Amino acid sequence: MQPIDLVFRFGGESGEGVISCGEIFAQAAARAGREIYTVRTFPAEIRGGHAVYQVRVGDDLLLSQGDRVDVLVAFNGEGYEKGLPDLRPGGILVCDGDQVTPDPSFDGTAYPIPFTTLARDQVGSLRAKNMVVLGAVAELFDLPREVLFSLVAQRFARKGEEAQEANRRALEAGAAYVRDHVTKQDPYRIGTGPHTGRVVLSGNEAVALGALAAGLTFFAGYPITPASDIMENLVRWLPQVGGRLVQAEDEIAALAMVLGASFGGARAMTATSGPGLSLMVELLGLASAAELPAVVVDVQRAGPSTGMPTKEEQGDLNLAVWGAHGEGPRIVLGATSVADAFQTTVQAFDLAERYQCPVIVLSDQFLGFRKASVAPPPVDEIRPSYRILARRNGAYRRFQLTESGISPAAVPGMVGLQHVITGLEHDEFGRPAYDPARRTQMMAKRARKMALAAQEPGMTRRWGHPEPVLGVLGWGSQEGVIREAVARANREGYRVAALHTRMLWPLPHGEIRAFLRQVKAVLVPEVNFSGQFANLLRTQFTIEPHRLTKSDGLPFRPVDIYEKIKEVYPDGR
Amino acid sequence: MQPIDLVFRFGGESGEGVISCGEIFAQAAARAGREIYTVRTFPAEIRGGHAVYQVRVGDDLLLSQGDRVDVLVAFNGEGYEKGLPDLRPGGILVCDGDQVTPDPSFDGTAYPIPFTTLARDQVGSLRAKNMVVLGAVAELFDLPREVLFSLVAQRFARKGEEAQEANRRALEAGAAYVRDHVTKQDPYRIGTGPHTGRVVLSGNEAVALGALAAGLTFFAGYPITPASDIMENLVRWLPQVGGRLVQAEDEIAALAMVLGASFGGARAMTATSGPGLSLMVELLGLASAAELPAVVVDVQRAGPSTGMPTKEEQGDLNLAVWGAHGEGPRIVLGATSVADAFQTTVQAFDLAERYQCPVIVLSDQFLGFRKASVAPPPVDEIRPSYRILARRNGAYRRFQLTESGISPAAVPGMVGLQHVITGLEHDEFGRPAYDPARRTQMMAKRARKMALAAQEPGMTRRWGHPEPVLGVLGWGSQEGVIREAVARANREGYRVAALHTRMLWPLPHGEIRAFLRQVKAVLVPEVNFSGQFANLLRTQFTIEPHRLTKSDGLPFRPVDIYEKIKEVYPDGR
Amino acid sequence: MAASLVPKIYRSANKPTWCPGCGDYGVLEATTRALATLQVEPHRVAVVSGIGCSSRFPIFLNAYGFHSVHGRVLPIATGLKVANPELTVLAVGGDGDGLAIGAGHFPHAARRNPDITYIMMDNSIYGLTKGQISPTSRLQQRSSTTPWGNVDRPLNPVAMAVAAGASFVARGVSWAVAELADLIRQGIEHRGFAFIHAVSPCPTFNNTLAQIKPRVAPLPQGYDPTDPVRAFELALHTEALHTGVLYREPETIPYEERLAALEPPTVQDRQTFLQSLIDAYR
Amino acid sequence: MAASLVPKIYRSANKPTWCPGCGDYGVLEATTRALATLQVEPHRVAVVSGIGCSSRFPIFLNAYGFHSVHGRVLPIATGLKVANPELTVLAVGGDGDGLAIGAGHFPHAARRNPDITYIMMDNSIYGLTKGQISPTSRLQQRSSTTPWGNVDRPLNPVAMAVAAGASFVARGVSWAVAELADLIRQGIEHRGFAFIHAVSPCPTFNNTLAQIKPRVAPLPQGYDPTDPVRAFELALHTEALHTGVLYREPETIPYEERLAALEPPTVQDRQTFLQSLIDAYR
Ligand SMILES: Cc1ncc(C[n+]2csc(CCOP(=O)(O)OP(=O)(O)O)c2C)c(N)n1
Ligand SMILES: Cc1ncc(C[n+]2csc(CCOP(=O)(O)OP(=O)(O)O)c2C)c(N)n1
Ligand code: SF4
Ligand code: SF4
Ligand SMILES: [Mg+2]
Ligand SMILES: [Mg+2]
Repeated sequence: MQPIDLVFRFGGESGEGVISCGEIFAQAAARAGREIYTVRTFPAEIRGGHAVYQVRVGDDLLLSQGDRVDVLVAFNGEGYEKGLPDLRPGGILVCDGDQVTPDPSFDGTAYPIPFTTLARDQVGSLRAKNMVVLGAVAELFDLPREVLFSLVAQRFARKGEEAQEANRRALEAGAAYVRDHVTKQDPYRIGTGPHTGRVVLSGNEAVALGALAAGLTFFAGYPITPASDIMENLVRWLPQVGGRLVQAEDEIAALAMVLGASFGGARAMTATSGPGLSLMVELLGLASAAELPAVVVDVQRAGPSTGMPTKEEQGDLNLAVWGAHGEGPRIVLGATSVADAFQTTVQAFDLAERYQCPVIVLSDQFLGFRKASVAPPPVDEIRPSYRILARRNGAYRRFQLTESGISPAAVPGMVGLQHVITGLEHDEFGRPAYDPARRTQMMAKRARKMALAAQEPGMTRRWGHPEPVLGVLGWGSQEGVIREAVARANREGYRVAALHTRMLWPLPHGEIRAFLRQVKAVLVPEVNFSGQFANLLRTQFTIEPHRLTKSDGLPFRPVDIYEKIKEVYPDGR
Repeated sequence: MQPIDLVFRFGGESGEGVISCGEIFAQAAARAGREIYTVRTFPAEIRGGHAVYQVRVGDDLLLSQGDRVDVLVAFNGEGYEKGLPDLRPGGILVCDGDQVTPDPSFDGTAYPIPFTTLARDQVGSLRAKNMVVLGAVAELFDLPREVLFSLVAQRFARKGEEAQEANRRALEAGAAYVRDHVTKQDPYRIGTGPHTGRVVLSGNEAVALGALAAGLTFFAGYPITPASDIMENLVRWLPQVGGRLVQAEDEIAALAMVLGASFGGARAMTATSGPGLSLMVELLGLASAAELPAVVVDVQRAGPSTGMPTKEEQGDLNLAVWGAHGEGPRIVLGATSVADAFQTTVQAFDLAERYQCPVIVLSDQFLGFRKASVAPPPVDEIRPSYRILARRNGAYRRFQLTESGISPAAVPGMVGLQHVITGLEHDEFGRPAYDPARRTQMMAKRARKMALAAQEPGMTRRWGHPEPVLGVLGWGSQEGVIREAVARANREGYRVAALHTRMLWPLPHGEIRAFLRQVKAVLVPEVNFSGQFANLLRTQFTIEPHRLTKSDGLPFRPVDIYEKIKEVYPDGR
Repeated sequence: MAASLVPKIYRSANKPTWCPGCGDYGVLEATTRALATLQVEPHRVAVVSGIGCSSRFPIFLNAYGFHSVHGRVLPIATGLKVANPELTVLAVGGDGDGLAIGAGHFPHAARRNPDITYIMMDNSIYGLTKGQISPTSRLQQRSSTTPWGNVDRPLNPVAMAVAAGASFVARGVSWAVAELADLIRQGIEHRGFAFIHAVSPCPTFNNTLAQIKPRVAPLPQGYDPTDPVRAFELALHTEALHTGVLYREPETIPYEERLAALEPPTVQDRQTFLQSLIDAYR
Repeated sequence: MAASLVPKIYRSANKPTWCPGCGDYGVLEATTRALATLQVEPHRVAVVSGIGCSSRFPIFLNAYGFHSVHGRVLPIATGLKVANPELTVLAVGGDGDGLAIGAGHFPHAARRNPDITYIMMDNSIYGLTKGQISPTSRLQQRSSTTPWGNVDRPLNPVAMAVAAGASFVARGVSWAVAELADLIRQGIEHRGFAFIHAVSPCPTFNNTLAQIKPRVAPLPQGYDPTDPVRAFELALHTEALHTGVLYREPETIPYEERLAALEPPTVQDRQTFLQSLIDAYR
């Protein structure tokens, strides 16, 4: 058993099964005891367009998809052409020999294999091509055969014996061709690794599991890429623990249902993407004013407008933080990795209930769809709080002015605590009241909740040099990439540290301030056009950060950030 | 003729005609050649609650409602009690003698007049009470009788002879009582002044007139306080010049109709308040991405959520600037005064067409409802641009990459320029396209438009000391108050200057930067909780402004700002 | 509990702020009577509303109330009922709230069929915003937004409810309080979505009482309320405004029960289930 | 122009990206045929759509196109038609686009009656987002969001259109292209809001062709399309899916013309009018 770190990319026409080929490959590698980290892109069109699935297989904790591709698996000419620029010099190409002839100048190792012919002639179906590819790649890179075959059998268990048989034949056709006609010319093999007992999850799966573990009892949502599968998982799970899920008529109805359920005492949540969050703005304000717990997950995608539904962007931070007419309490969290997506979702419910306000969780396309091998989430240790409840004791004041700003709640059905909640400004009893003094008190009461939330512990993570000259401030799904870039910079002698902020609003002032005090210069890398997090930081801290932004629909590579660190590094190492 | 500066406040039960009494009083004073400046508040409930109308009458350009009340006209006990704290020491009280007995400690001049009795006994209707009050106040403060009577006759022209007669009798009953039973004990009189030829407009009226003058041809809207009367005026006017107005089923439909009309070549607009703007967020993004001109007026009211619909707040700046998933071009303007509301609306159309993007105009409850006497708007000088149109010349590229970022448009009906616009990311032809390079170009193209807009001239106004130590940075409807406070501070020897920003996004960097360079300290006064403009400035400029904020539903008084100037003034005068 | 819950018990300490003569007083009175008839305890009642004069309703009731935002009363009430099926859930609001900004939710509440009673107070005007036309305003009507007369043809709430598949559709008028109370009672007792079209004039901005009163008519003799086509036909009548239960689906299972029936045979312990899920991801 | 405009002229250079066998191909073909029959020049046609597989439609047409956001096709088309009444305006989209997120706009477009032809491609599924139930999915249907079966009762688009007062309501199916083309032609010729319910199966996520085909039936002999009650009754039929013009209002004035008719006798010069307004504020 030998430590490895290899990046495989599968590329081809959407509809050819590129994605499922890559997914099975990744999961099989994880079952074989390797760490995996995948990235997935596909076109928004149902048919047509270029699909890519990238899998990094390794033994260290994998923090990013890596900088370059080691093995390019090209299903067709487009997969070859679009993939080539990212293939490392001397890299390995596995391609459909029926469709691709590598350029004479290609300097790596090429394994052309007639995938199309094999599928057509030996399996009798062009649709089996992706399984042929899988069989060949597994054979070529020594992915344990039993693991692969049993995984495929398990995944297609419901498809019937005939389909199972076709799959086996296809895998075997690929493998046999490699055994019989290909001479291995590279040293790479997956074999088996030490990391057994891992689970392979996508960010969206981690969110759904986190919600379930946090005690979710009600979900309403409206389908939207790339968030739909959170609902699609929960609808299978929730009824099995007595919860309820409604596919709403739109996002406004979805959040409205969530607020109704929350008023009724449920732990309630919805999940959407940018266009849906835009539609929820008015009701988010209602939740702030009426002091209702609610969790809203936004799996961001590239905007503006419909934008690029299947592409990456951290473009909704502005909206999540500032998207409200008037001002009311709201918490915004950023999920940073697959493992963290679970934890952050759990925390979102905890904070929503404790502070009685909406909590927005920002995930994104890249995090939502990529799979990683992670330690099994600690589902049995989770005990999120529930909103503090009132006792019957004189006339009930739902919006009682307290020192913390948090007022004991009452849920319909509780005897004698009838009251009205409203989005109108109100007095302690919930009655509409506009006089300046009371209004000022109510605004201050709600704001006190946020001041308290800003002190929640553990809302940043820090790593890198203990006495840094340059500080990298990041958020959300770019955590791993930043971490990898910082580690590399540290190895190269740069005194760099990173602080990753998990609570984006209110900002954890104490921890950020302490970090800023240590560093001479600040770099804020984020996947959006203007540097939204940099702007947000500037509203609270007097800094002039270097910005590293991009909005081309792709996440950062570690090297992007590493190069920028070198560029902006304040003085010699 | 003697220069005057008097603040009258009318206060009483909503439904008693307090507002219309104050309005007529103000307009009559304006016709008599005085400058006027009014403030109006009323409860959201149809019935019940306290209504206040305040009128400042003077000869200098009136910049604010003033700091204190000189004359309090109390329709009932609540009007007396709520008004008293603001009445200046030694001030004048006119009250309904049937309902109010001034406190023995009252140190001013009191004129109790039995308004209720007079209305009941001499006019035969309690509903006439407000006209009785008006007649009495006019007589007491020498508001020219002919002006008043002809104005009332004109306003109620459509009500029929009987109502007219009742009005006259009511005015006369009030006037006669004063003549016969009241001894004038104060020196104040309105008489006639020099400012003839003025028009009396509210901010909302100025917006509607501005839109009409700018060539508006299509309006769609959904009623909402305090914006409804923009639509209510336009629906009377627009058909008379061949335009069209639709009352939509909601705000989303309203903006959708506007975008449809704009695609069809119309100059199109909607008007709303915070909750409506929240609902428009998704479609604003579509306008950015599809590069459609559209004007959206937001007459802000106090939030969050339904909040206080009839109260003042500058609380939607965050939403107007940052309310979008992803990032696209959008311009935000702030109307600063009644006269400026006209100009800003005209400019909004000009910018929307020239930059082919949505333009949000922020007004607010205070500005929308207050009336001021202003020079007649120059309706005949206005020639706003129209979007640059394409010529037929090869395959038409609707989103052509140009240096300015602005691409020649085509309107349906033009021969041979058929094309598709979309909120998806697209290539120059408008076809969906997601590849990273093209995407980056399109984002940059759209951003170039904003870089250009940031250089629009005249987007700030400056006054005060030419070599200031303290700079006051303001926006929106608080212009007059700030100006008055700065003038006072200058008189007191403080080197203070103010820069008022009219374009809030993109910020006019050049002018702001130059101003910031001059001053040692910055004060940002605004009517919202957190200091939204201060935050916005901080995202672009490295400053640590002093903030003066309030969110009690009322605008600033000049003294509030003056006191803060003194407090934060960096060093001795 | 005996008959101890008199209508007055369902009124809160907050005096209604409606104008004198507003139809909504009658609807409020009818609602408290219906609740008293059913002897449902105030803490088991939850009333959701949107925004409008009529939507102030919950503030005047002694019950759990949610005065929300404009147009979202039905999805909020649906979420509430699904999450807390024990409650008696009322949804209330105006014609603008329900048929303009809320029009998209109406057919979906109807087709889902949660056990909610939805009382729409229809004054054919926007009251709270001071008198603009609403979706049920008549053609040619003048208002602050239709100074030249209304050109939008009115919507027919009853016909729309039937078309959307509402399982109980009734109409009452605010001035016939006893009948209205009885319709609301039937609506609450109905197991499913009950739509009560409560004609409730606004004397301040659209005083239609005199026009409507003569048109009010009972249902025809022998009327069969289980025939949707007949209900639709009656709803289209222009000369008569029929009051009573226009449509009632004989057998209907409320949404929350359908959802509950979906569950796999045994609802599992959450921890056990979570562990099994985790294992499936290995 | 003579008959020079053949159907192909209305196709853009962009090849449809729909799956093989998608019903939307038939609707596209029918639309180009209808346009060719009417010989309306491409630059006088504007097609608005929402978001969905079906909403990609304008991209494949040679006309002015507005591929907008999910659910807002009708108010966008209404604004376009009112602002630019000379255009032939088509609105197109899916069942989710029009009946879920867009449900609030449908009755209002119908009652206003702008001269728009609205083609709803109904596949009873969300195609673009890969197979969730839609408002017209049948009870018990399994999908990615209804693994236990659908509990939401389906909406009936034709019944809802009639109830909302649409002045022209027709149904066609994507595989009967000639009939569908003729219905679209009639819809375009109809002066007012024409709703075309185009059943258009999605072989990828909800292949209903085999289930639906046997149920398709013509209108009964002697059917009178001017009776809304009869149209409603037919729409409720479950055994038969009637195609043809189910409802047509004999005399109808389009919205944009009603709005134009509102104007005071003479439309004034803008400057003159503005001056008179200013004077009124003195
Ligand atoms: C999003 C939003 N848009 C507009 C408004 C303003 N608004 C409040 S109530 C109302 C309509 C009231 O009419 P209706 O629902 O018929 O109730 P009524 O007052 O007639 O009882 C409107 C337009 C709002 N509060 N929120
Ligand atoms: C505001 C918003 N919510 C959700 C989506 C995601 N979405 C895109 S198309 C679609 C539904 C498609 O179904 P339908 O309208 O029936 O069209 P089809 O694809 O079936 O032709 C959804 C939910 C979106 N684009 N915007
Ligand atoms: S305005 Fe009309 S609806 Fe509102 S309270 Fe008054 S009478 Fe009732
Ligand atoms: S997914 Fe369905 S609706 Fe979409 S293109 Fe494919 S067949 Fe057509
Ligand atoms: Mg109403
Ligand atoms: Mg569909």
